[in-house]
Amino acid sequence: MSLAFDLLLVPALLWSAWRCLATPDLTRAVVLFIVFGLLMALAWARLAAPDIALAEAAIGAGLTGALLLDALGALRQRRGERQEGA
Amino acid sequence: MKALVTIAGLALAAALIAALLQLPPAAVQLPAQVAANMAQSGVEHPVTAVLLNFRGYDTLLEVAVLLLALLTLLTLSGGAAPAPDGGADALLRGVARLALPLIVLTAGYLLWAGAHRPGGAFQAGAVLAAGAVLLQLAGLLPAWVGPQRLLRLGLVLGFLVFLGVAATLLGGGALLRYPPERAGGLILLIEAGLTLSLGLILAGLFLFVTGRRS
Amino acid sequence: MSTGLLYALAGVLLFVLGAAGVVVLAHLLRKILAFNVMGSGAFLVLVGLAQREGVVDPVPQAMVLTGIVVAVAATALALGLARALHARTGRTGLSEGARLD
Amino acid sequence: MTEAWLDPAAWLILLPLSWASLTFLAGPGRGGRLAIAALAVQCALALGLALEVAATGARVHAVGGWGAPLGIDLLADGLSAVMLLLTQAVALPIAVYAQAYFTDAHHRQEATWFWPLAGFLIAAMNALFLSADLFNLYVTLELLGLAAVGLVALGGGAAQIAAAMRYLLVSLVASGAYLLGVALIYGSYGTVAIATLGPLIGQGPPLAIWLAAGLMAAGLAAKSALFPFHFWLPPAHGGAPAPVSALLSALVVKASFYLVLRLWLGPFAPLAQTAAALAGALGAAAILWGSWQALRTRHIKRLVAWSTVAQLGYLFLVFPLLAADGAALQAGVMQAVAHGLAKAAMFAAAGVLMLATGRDTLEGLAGVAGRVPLTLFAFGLAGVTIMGLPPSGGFLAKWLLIDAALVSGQWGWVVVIIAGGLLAAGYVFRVLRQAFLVVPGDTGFQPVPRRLEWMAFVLATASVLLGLRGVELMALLNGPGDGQPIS
Amino acid sequence: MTLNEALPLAVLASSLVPGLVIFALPEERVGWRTALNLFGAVSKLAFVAWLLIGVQAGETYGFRHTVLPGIELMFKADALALLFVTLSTLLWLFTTVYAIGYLEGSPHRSRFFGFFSLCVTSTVGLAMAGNLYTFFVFYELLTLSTFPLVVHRGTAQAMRGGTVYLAYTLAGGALLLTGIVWLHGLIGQVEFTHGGVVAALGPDRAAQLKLIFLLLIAGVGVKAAIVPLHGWLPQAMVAPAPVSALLHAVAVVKAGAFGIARIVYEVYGVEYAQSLGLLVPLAILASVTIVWGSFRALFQDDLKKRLAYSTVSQVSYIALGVALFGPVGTVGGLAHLVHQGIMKITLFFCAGNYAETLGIHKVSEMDGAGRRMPWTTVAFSIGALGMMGAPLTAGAVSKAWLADGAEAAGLNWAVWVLWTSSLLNAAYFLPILWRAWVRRPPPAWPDEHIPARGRRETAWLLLAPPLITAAAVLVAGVFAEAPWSPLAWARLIAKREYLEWAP
Repeated sequence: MSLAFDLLLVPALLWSAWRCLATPDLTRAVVLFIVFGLLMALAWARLAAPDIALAEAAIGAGLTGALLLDALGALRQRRGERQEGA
Repeated sequence: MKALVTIAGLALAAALIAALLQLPPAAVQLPAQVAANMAQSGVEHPVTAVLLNFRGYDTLLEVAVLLLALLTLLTLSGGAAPAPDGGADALLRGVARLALPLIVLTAGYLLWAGAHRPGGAFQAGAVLAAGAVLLQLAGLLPAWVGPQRLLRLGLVLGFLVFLGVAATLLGGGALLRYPPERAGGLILLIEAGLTLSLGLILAGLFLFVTGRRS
Repeated sequence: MSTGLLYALAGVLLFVLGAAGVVVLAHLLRKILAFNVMGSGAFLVLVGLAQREGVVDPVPQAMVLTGIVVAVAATALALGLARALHARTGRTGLSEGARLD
Repeated sequence: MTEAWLDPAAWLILLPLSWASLTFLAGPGRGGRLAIAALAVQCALALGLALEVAATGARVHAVGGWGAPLGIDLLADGLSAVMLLLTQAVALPIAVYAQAYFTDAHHRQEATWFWPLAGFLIAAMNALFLSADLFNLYVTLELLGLAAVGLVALGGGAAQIAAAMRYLLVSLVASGAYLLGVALIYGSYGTVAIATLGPLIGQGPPLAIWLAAGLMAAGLAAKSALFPFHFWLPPAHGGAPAPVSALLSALVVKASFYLVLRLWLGPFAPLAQTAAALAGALGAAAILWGSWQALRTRHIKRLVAWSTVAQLGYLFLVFPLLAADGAALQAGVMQAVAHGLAKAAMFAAAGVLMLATGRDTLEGLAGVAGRVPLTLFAFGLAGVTIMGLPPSGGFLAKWLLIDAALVSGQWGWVVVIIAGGLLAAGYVFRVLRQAFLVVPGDTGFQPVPRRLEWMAFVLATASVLLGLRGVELMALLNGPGDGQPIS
Repeated sequence: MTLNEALPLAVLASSLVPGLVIFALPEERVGWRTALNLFGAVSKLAFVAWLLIGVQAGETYGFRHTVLPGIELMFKADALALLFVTLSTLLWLFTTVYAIGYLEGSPHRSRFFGFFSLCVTSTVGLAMAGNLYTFFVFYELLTLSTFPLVVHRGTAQAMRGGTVYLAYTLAGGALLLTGIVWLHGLIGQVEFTHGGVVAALGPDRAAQLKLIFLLLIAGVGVKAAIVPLHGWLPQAMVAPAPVSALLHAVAVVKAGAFGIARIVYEVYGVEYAQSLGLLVPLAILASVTIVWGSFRALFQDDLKKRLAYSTVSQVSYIALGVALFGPVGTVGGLAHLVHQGIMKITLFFCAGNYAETLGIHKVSEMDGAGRRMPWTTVAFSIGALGMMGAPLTAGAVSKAWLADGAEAAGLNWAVWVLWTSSLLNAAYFLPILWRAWVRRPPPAWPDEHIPARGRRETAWLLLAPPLITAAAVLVAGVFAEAPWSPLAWARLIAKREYLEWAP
């Protein structure tokens, strides 16, 4: 059972990562990355590493995802609209 | 270029996989040593023991890395005037109000739990950070224009506490050498400081980088 | 093959994929994503390989926790730089960086 | 042996960490005095450590009292003592320089978080030189890299941001490769303590270890801008504020080189031979290409930065020679130290020249000799070391390198070393010649704080005087007992 | 530290310290600067006199300082060293006086005199170097300290000259370094010792040693301006007259010639060098240079250029003397080291006077200069006659000894070389004298900025030095046999280099 789960999870991981880098659409790339992060959390759980799973979910997927989405918005804007240049 | 990288990558991957598949069992078995020394570590959760006791020095430097990232973001944003964006909607504000105590509670729990089961300063800090961000979005937290002294204190407090403990323990023979009987307390002290500071730093990573200063 | 080894192998692939991505992709955001994939790969190898005998090893787990935090710090920094660059030049890549020097 | 709580090794890490965070607390642009005072103490500490090591040999500090492999060990031996001395000795004058530099009107806005960033940078280097644990080294590498990037970005201009971004990406991928190497090593042996690994690798390493060594070496080479990974260095070092460039060029690139050397002589010694020729060849390429670019660029600081690319090449020439002759190690360390001092002096001087002329191009230098003679003298002295002319540390280094090459009958390297010296003379005198030109009329020179000039001069003089007395340094490197270098 | 260790250092410090202080002096402190310069020059002279007496009496002076294990900074003031040291010290004194007058009111004088002092310090250090390492250190220091002097005027032309000078000398230095380190690797520290040190290596290393000899001679040959490595010398003419005087008579070219002497006598040992068959090629090279230099001098209209080519030729007399196996040639060569110095410096002083006073730079402008500036022209004539080897001048003495040396060494063709060169010398010097004394002066001089006042034809600071050195040329010629004459000292050296020889 668990092995079957692994054999599903690993390809899912690789696929999400691949799509995340390969997709032409940036937004989708970021979303896929967050998915990838959550899958990673699962993987950590499978590796009996609940601490990492927590951290990955909270920081890896959560915070990083938020940062990425926000940056996405910023980089979408044309130059000049954000002159304070954060 | 692309082709070159692809070929190199495939070659590397192949080599690595081959290497992993033929790897003999490891000579040193640290888990045993960890288990053997848990009693002296002052905590019951092995990962926390490694994180804050056996390899606590790594963690000390790691906090410095976080501070560093924040510093650089500050140099970039250079304390520019906040961009006033319209007040967040009432619903969000309400949710935030409700969520706030919950968040703090969770953080506290995670912090305390870290001693004997999964959890600890980093997870707790992350939760706090999430809370701070939420409040920001809800416009319930004062603007973070280039951090004022109090905020700066909050940001470095955890690190300074950590440093202070490390330095005082130097007297006991080595950096971060906890006396077993007091290890638990000291680690909790450090974690408490870290939770606060990490929360602020992680929130800062978001709030300063995005320059969203309500 | 043990769970640990399986994920270690996955980690290898992720690492190589990510590394290649950082080099090949032009858009800074994609480079940053790729870097994170690369890092996750390395973490998987670290824990997975150490636990290939099935014994849970807290040491690499603690290391990975440290690593994740470092990675998020680096990501935040990279995003900040990318946005600063964009705010100053309207560019989202380094390819034409030479002209700036 | 001092009491534990006075252990200089520990304080060399704690002190900069503390003043880094305190200067952050103090606020933007504040805390220069604190930093300088602390750095003075650190100099004393580094000296004390060096004396202890010279007297009693390498010392281990088991952090947490656990000891490797469960805990993390700090190791202070001759090599690390030398690097620590160099770091503090360069950092102190540069700090004094920086305080004057950033109070100058042109650069006040760059000052914002210079001091905390510099503090973390120095702390990271001290920690790196002392650490004996591969994963802990990874953390110090990241700390160092991020601090360096932050400092490069201080300028805030588009060019600096782009340079910082490029630098960050290189440094992240590099430490990623290093981390994977660490993962493989831990997987293979179950430990990352250098001391424990040595004997294990000694007995026939598996393929994973070869790959790990390769990945780590590649990552570190990229971090120390070894040709062809040098592309990030000239914009980063050439674009940053002068004191930053000085710290980066003089020290930071050396840190990763030190790590290569450390691993090469230590755990990876059984694998070392295979890559020696490659490292040497890349070093040679760096010498020639870097010098050639320095001969072509129009900008003062670019010229100095390219010269760093070239001078780092000499460091990597050490590896093919190490096998034949232990003196090669002395040559490498002497080169690292001499270049550290000289390059800091050169960037400091370049900063003054740019302040004085208000321009960053070589043409702008015409006639500057009459205005800031002390600075020009400093640049010339530093140039003497860079060219490897006597009496200077650079000369001793070159002498030892040529000696090692001849003894081991590797003629090719001799030719490269000599050619590199002549090319260096070419680009150093490009600057001096321009400065000596007599130009009609006043081209509007700015007055410059004397302290800037003196700091450049002090560093340059040190790099030259090193050539008159290298005995103690070598003794420290070779350790108290046998002549064999500790590794 | 004993007195015998301290004295050589004192000789160095007597110019080094004033030099460094002068750098710090503000431009307008003329009095201080002059005082420091003269104090340094005179005190150095005193120390040297002390050394001379001591060495004559067989005392040995030396100093060692370890730089790295197996590498020492080492000074020893032996007879050969002192020959050169004395020459440089004396001429430095005169040149300083001359330079003070020459540069009156021109900019950057602190820088000039600072490097001037460093330059003589390096020369003296090089003369007293006790091993190849030390020799190289000061050999390069000399290059570095002379560059700012060569480019002192700061004109584009000066920069070109300086660049050529650097290109040659630094490349030469690189060759020298390679040779030295190689030798160092073979036999450890290479100390200068009578009879040489490499002979011990045995015959199987002969080939290597020949190659090293080539490297070393090529290295010092650049500064000695041996054809084809002489290209920089005429270029360096852009330097101010006192600098050219120093470069040509004392510092740079002499350093090269002196280096050849050290290498042949005290590294390889003249007997061993002969047995390796290295001397004859060296002699041939020197002869070619002698003739070629004189020949090129014929066609130079620029006065200083003509003198430069004459230097190329004259310096190789020394190399020839060294290469002539046997003490007689040695005496001739070493005596010429001094004689050429005083003669050539006289000529450059005078050239400087013509330029400064009347703006004369070309031979074709010299018509009647003798009537306007009789004293300068007298001095010039003595120097020129000396160069031709006319009787009663120092030149005659050294050439005579060289000729005997050539016969003694069985190289009769060398005698013919000397004769040809003397004829050529006459061919390019006599026309100058003819123009200066016999031709009528033009209505107006090219650019007269020091008007004649009564009997004084130019500033006395410019006039005194050439007159003194010209007198020295005659004295050294007439009283060559007297004790303490350069010739006598050269004999002393030869006696110590050829242990079995008693003059």
